[in-house]
Amino acid sequence: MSGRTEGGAVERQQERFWNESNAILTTNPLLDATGVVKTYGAVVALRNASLSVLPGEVHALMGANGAGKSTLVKILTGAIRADAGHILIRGEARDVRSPADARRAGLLPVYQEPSLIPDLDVASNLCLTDTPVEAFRAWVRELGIPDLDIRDIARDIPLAVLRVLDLARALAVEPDVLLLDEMTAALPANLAERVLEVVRRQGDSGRSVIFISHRFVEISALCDRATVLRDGETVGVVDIEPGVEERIVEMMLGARIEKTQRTAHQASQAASPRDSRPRLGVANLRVGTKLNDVSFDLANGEVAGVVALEGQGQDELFAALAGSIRPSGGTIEVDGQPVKFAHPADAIRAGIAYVPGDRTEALTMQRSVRENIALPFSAALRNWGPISMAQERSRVVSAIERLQIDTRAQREVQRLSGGNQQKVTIARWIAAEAQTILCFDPTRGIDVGTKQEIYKLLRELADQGKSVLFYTSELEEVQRVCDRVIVIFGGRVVDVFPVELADEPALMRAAYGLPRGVKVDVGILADIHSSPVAKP
Amino acid sequence: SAEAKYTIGVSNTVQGNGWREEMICAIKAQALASGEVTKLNIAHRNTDAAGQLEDIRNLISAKVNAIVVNPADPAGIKSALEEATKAGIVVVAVDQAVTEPSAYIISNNQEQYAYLGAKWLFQQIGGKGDVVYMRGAAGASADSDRDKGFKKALAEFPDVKVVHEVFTGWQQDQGKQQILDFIATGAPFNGIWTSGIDNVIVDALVESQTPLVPVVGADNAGFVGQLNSVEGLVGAAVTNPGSIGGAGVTLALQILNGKKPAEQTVLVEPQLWENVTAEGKAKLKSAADPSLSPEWPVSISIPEWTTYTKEQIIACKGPGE
Amino acid sequence: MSTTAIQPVPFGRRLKRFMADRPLIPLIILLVILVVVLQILRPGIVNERWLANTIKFAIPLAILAGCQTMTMLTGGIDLSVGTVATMSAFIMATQVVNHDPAVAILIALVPAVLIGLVNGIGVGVFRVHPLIMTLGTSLIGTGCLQVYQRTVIASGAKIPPFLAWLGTGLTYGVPNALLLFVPIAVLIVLTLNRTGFGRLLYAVGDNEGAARLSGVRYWQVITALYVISSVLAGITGLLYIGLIKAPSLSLAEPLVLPSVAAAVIGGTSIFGGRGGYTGTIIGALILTVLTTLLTILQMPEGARRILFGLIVLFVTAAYLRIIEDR
Amino acid sequence: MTRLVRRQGWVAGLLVLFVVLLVITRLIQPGYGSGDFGSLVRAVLPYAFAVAAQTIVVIGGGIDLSVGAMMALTSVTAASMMDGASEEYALFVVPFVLAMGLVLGAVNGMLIVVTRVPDIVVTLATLFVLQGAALLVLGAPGGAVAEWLRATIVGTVPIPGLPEISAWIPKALVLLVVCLCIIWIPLKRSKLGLSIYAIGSSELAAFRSGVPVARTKIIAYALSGLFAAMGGLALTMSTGIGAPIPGPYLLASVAAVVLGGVALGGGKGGLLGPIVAVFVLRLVRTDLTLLAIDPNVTAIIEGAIMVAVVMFGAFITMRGRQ
Ligand SMILES: Nc1ncnc2c1ncn2[C@@H]1O[C@H](COP(=O)(O)OP(=O)(O)OP(=O)(O)O)[C@@H](O)[C@H]1O
Ligand SMILES: Nc1ncnc2c1ncn2[C@@H]1O[C@H](COP(=O)(O)OP(=O)(O)OP(=O)(O)O)[C@@H](O)[C@H]1O
Ligand SMILES: [Mg+2]
Ligand SMILES: [Mg+2]
Repeated sequence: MSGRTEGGAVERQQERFWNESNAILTTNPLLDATGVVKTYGAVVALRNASLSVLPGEVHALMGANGAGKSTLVKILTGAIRADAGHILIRGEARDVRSPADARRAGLLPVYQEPSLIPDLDVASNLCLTDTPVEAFRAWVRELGIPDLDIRDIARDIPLAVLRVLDLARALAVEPDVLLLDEMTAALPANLAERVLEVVRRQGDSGRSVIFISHRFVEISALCDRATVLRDGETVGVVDIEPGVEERIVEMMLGARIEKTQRTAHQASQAASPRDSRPRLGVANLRVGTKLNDVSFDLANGEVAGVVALEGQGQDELFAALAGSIRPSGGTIEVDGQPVKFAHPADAIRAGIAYVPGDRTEALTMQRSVRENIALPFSAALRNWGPISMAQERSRVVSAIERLQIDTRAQREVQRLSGGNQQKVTIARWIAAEAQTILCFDPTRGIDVGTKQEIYKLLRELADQGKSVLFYTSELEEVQRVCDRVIVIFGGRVVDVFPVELADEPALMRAAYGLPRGVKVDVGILADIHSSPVAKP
Repeated sequence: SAEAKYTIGVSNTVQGNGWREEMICAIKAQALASGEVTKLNIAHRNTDAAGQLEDIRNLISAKVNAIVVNPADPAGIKSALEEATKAGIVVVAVDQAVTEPSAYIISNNQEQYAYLGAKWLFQQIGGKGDVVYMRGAAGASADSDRDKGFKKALAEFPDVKVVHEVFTGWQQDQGKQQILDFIATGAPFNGIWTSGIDNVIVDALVESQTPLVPVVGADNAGFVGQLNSVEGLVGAAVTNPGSIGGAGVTLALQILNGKKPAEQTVLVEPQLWENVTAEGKAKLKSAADPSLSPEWPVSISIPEWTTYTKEQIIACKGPGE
Repeated sequence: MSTTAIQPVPFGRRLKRFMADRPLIPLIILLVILVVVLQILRPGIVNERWLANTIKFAIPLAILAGCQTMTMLTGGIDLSVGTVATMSAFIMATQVVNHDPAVAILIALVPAVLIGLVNGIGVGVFRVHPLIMTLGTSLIGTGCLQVYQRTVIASGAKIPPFLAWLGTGLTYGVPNALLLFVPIAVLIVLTLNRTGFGRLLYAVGDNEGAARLSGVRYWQVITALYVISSVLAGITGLLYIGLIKAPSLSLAEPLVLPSVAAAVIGGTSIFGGRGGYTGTIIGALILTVLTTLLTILQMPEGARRILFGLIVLFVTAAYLRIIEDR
Repeated sequence: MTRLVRRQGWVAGLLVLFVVLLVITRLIQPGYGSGDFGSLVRAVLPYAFAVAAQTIVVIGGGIDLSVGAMMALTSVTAASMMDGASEEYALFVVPFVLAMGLVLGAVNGMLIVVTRVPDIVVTLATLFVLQGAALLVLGAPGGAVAEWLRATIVGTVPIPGLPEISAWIPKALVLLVVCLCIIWIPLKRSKLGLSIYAIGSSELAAFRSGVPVARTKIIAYALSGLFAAMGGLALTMSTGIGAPIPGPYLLASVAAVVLGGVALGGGKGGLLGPIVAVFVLRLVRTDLTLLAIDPNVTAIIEGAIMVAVVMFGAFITMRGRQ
């Protein structure tokens, strides 16, 4: 990974590093938390966490899923109370009792889950938090959403946009410390770029940002220092400099590090044995006004990637294939037989499972991990009778093991960390042995270690002869998982790349609807995106 | 009889209770039997005084000739009754009095009902002892009228003590649970006075194999049957005819036809049928009607006031049905 | 990633956690406290006969509360149970005059099934809010019952002896009603915990969208649920008429609110997805004991009601405090 | 435009339904006129306040089962205080009773916040407590009301020169509109109002947005208590007495809230819809009486209409989604 940071970026970071180092000598921390402890019953979320943020610093908070990052953010911003610990803001001890309190102290969070009031329109949401509307509008435009109507009800706004609005709302009050919990996880590449740019400027203008992300590219492009949590404990603070990723990963995961970086070369080899008959045949599929004309095939033993910017019809494509909404035209064939899905149950019967991007759509939050995973088994009328507990347990346990789900808080899924929740949504279909899995951004908010596992898992599934349709907002994943990439723009398939050709610049161009070979500036990550592995 | 020419409105605020259902059927049967009523407009639902105001005003809007009303409260519906009289509508209150002076009243005497039964009970237990006092619904005006009568009788028997006072809410299941709970305490008692939730009380005594004590209830078919048949049961039924509704219709028609009664208020005095004396037994025998729904009072007609047959009230059909 | 806490947990915390994992225990403790209070206020009342009475009256409430528990798990409520129970009781008592008891019972359960079906289709297919749907069908049912009542005024009513035996009888001091209740309770508990249908109730109540994505057809679950609820209510009506032995047009109506309360006291959330039947049974017992307690206390009716309200609030609050492990 | 239709469509539909029902009423009873409309409004009065009380807590994500009991208690309190007292004394009684509603409502809210027991249980408990208190105040219906108070809902508001129009403006309607607007409009425009919607929509998100959840909830219940007290006064004003047994206002209020397009669960809807729904429901009752429908069948019809309207609404939203 270290090799991927090149030229300008390195220099820029070096420069900033030295600047900050001077600052370290002269400035007191803006925010200083030590010895923070939080337990939920038997689950220890934070054992001994500390975090110190300097003025003008973009500070990464890193850790595996369930390490306690979100918990720390919630404590710092008064959303929950710590069991123990000291928090100093500008050198003064301060008891942050509520988010409103934190606001007054200049701490503004963007939590991992959207925090706009779902039934109010955006304008009312702003009014509720005393956010200046003009500043908010300016930030929203800045963040790449030109056509927001602030009278839209929050519930009707897509998740990615909601996240951006959450950020804009925080920025509009010019906070001293901005806390971003996996801000970019649900964003498509184009929006993520904008966010990163804005965050960096925030740091440059002397404000601090606490930045949580599982994406190393973002960390190295943006952050000055990183605090690493493991199992609720701060295990180190490091300066971000080239080559530090390895160290961070080691600190984060302890011994659990395993490198499964797949090269495009391996990928093309793995993609060899394919059925001649497609598993899934989609022809001229249309859904409302969003999806206009999409045709492609998906073979058994194949992982096909889908790449698109926000709102290009990919949501509708997945929902239609999953039987969740009805297409307005076109055909879907499964194993050569035309099918019409009126309900997800129909798709599931045809062996097609859907993992939505938003885990709250897929999980019954108050139920146990076990019940969540076993849910599809009870769905059909004929399975309403007694459950064979032993059979269920073995199936569930093996799925849990395969995905290494942290089951400390398994009695209620809502108590799992975000990343572990995400894993449960996939585990369900592994247990159900679905033939085709439609994964919509399955690695959203998942830590590096687990990401590798999921890539491996998807490959394994393909090797077992299953087929996977894989939408991702992280373009680098395409190289690691897919055999083929379908690029959608404006509700149409604009290009299909074999994986060898699917480097990030090429995908970006295609995703913007540009023909192959046209260069486009896509923001601060452009240089990092140009992967050294495969250049056209 | 005369040709049918009147429309009569009815307002009642308790639904699903045998007594009130009988009252409605009596109204229908009497309207039909009189031959003078073309149509009945019946507002019959569970509501309060304010709801009854609404119903009465709706009846005024419907331009009925007379309104027979079983008041939710004597004073609470005064304004609407006044409006009705002003609109030229004859108003007859049944079962309970109303405070509106222009209204005619043909009523069961609730105070007397309680007094009569309580007095008999206290005499029956020899003028001293412990009685269980099972009232109706807390806060209902009929209940507080009956309470007056009960207290009056109690004052006459200084050695009688109320050991247990509860509100059944005029609900069979609650009455039964309450008496069983009380029996379980093992506290001794010599008699039970009930406000019409009677047959379940006898049932409870029999079931729990408690020695039977004198029980006073209303003339509901179920209880009257028990007085006749339950071995060793001493008790009395006090009449509280639901057929008063039919009498109300008769009175309304008389007034419409220009035959105003001398008095604004006509009270139907309750009778007491006990199963101790031969005479009482005979009365109970003749009144008993096992074919009737057990919650229905057996006094399905009031001499001189109702002219329908038993078949007619049981058919429960009004004019035009 | 370990499951043990860092330092030894103090005994109080451990006890709380123990209770939190077994919410039934604190609930039972609260019930026992009430019984003890009753015994102190009226020494000698807690005897075999009282116990039998309490159980007899708690059972119909507990079954109706079972209907509420199941519907509440899906985020619904069934306010028609009172009407359904009353209907089946009244219809059975009047039909048995002319028919064989078995036939009369079957006839009596027909409206129960119908109302359940209508409720289920309204809620499951047309997405009417359960509160409105069941309130509406309850009004409709009441109206129909009154119309029906008029046709049977003269036919009289009878309680088949075996229902009276079931409702009021004791065998060696144990209420016969348990013969009906125990299987029903076991069935409900097993259904909720060990069957696919039970799982779906929780799932649908917790997150309907997620259940749908897992292939669950909402309308099927809901329709089946409301039919089951209605049939249980019908059976309760038959049992209740055996206990009260007086068919009336409002026989089981007073049980509706308490049935909701019993389920909620027993730890079932009205927002769905959370709860169980065992807690509900204790909840029904608590309410029944409380009713007795207040009947026995000699005080003005107003004061009784105030006390009732305060105790219900206190019990629920105490229970939540105990099982909350935060 | 589409947004307006989407947000206010249901209320507009209800208004249309109300007008249609008025026309039907005129057809059934050609003489149905302004006086009868006045009766309708007077019948609506207590229901409307009960529904307002319910609406505000439902929007805030709760439910108030104690509405009817609160009305009974405030009504008997007012009636027994005014019994035998001078006309002027009522000037003191009215604010006293309103304050009582406000305080008792706030107590409801505080109990919910402090005990963390679900709203439905707390208000069920207070239902019994308030009912008991009402019985202690008045053991049986009774009391009295000041004449001037009674007169505020009788008759019409004279508009000089326009007798025809003024005949259609009953005082009760003016009273209702004034009482509701004086609280609702400033509330709806304030941050407090938004906060109530916010806690109803998502308590967690509201808390994270800096809304003082506990305080907002208490205020919502306090206002509910205030509306219920108005309902109690309305009962006393129309009947002239206080009755300790609560009328059928609890279920009616919940039904009208749902009919009025307020989602049980919170965060959505307004006050106008439920109020119009109350008018519709009362007018249906009037029509059933005018038609002299068999009383046992009216229960069936009322239930069926309630279900049908909500089903229709559900059907429309389903169509709208497709
Ligand atoms: N309400 C709760 N009840 C019980 N356990 C909880 C609760 N909230 C969090 N936890 C536990 O605390 C631990 C830390 O969770 P947290 O959400 O802070 O993780 P995270 O570092 O943000 O992970 P991710 O990267 O997956 O978001 C996890 O083990 C989680 O299961
Ligand atoms: N695969 C299995 N191997 C061994 N024992 C099992 C297995 N599955 C279930 N059991 C046993 O069966 C019983 C049921 O346990 P399970 O954990 O499935 O119950 P449950 O449905 O989760 O309900 P609860 O835990 O609330 O009682 C337990 O005694 C459990 O140990
Ligand atoms: Mg997190
Ligand atoms: Mg998390």
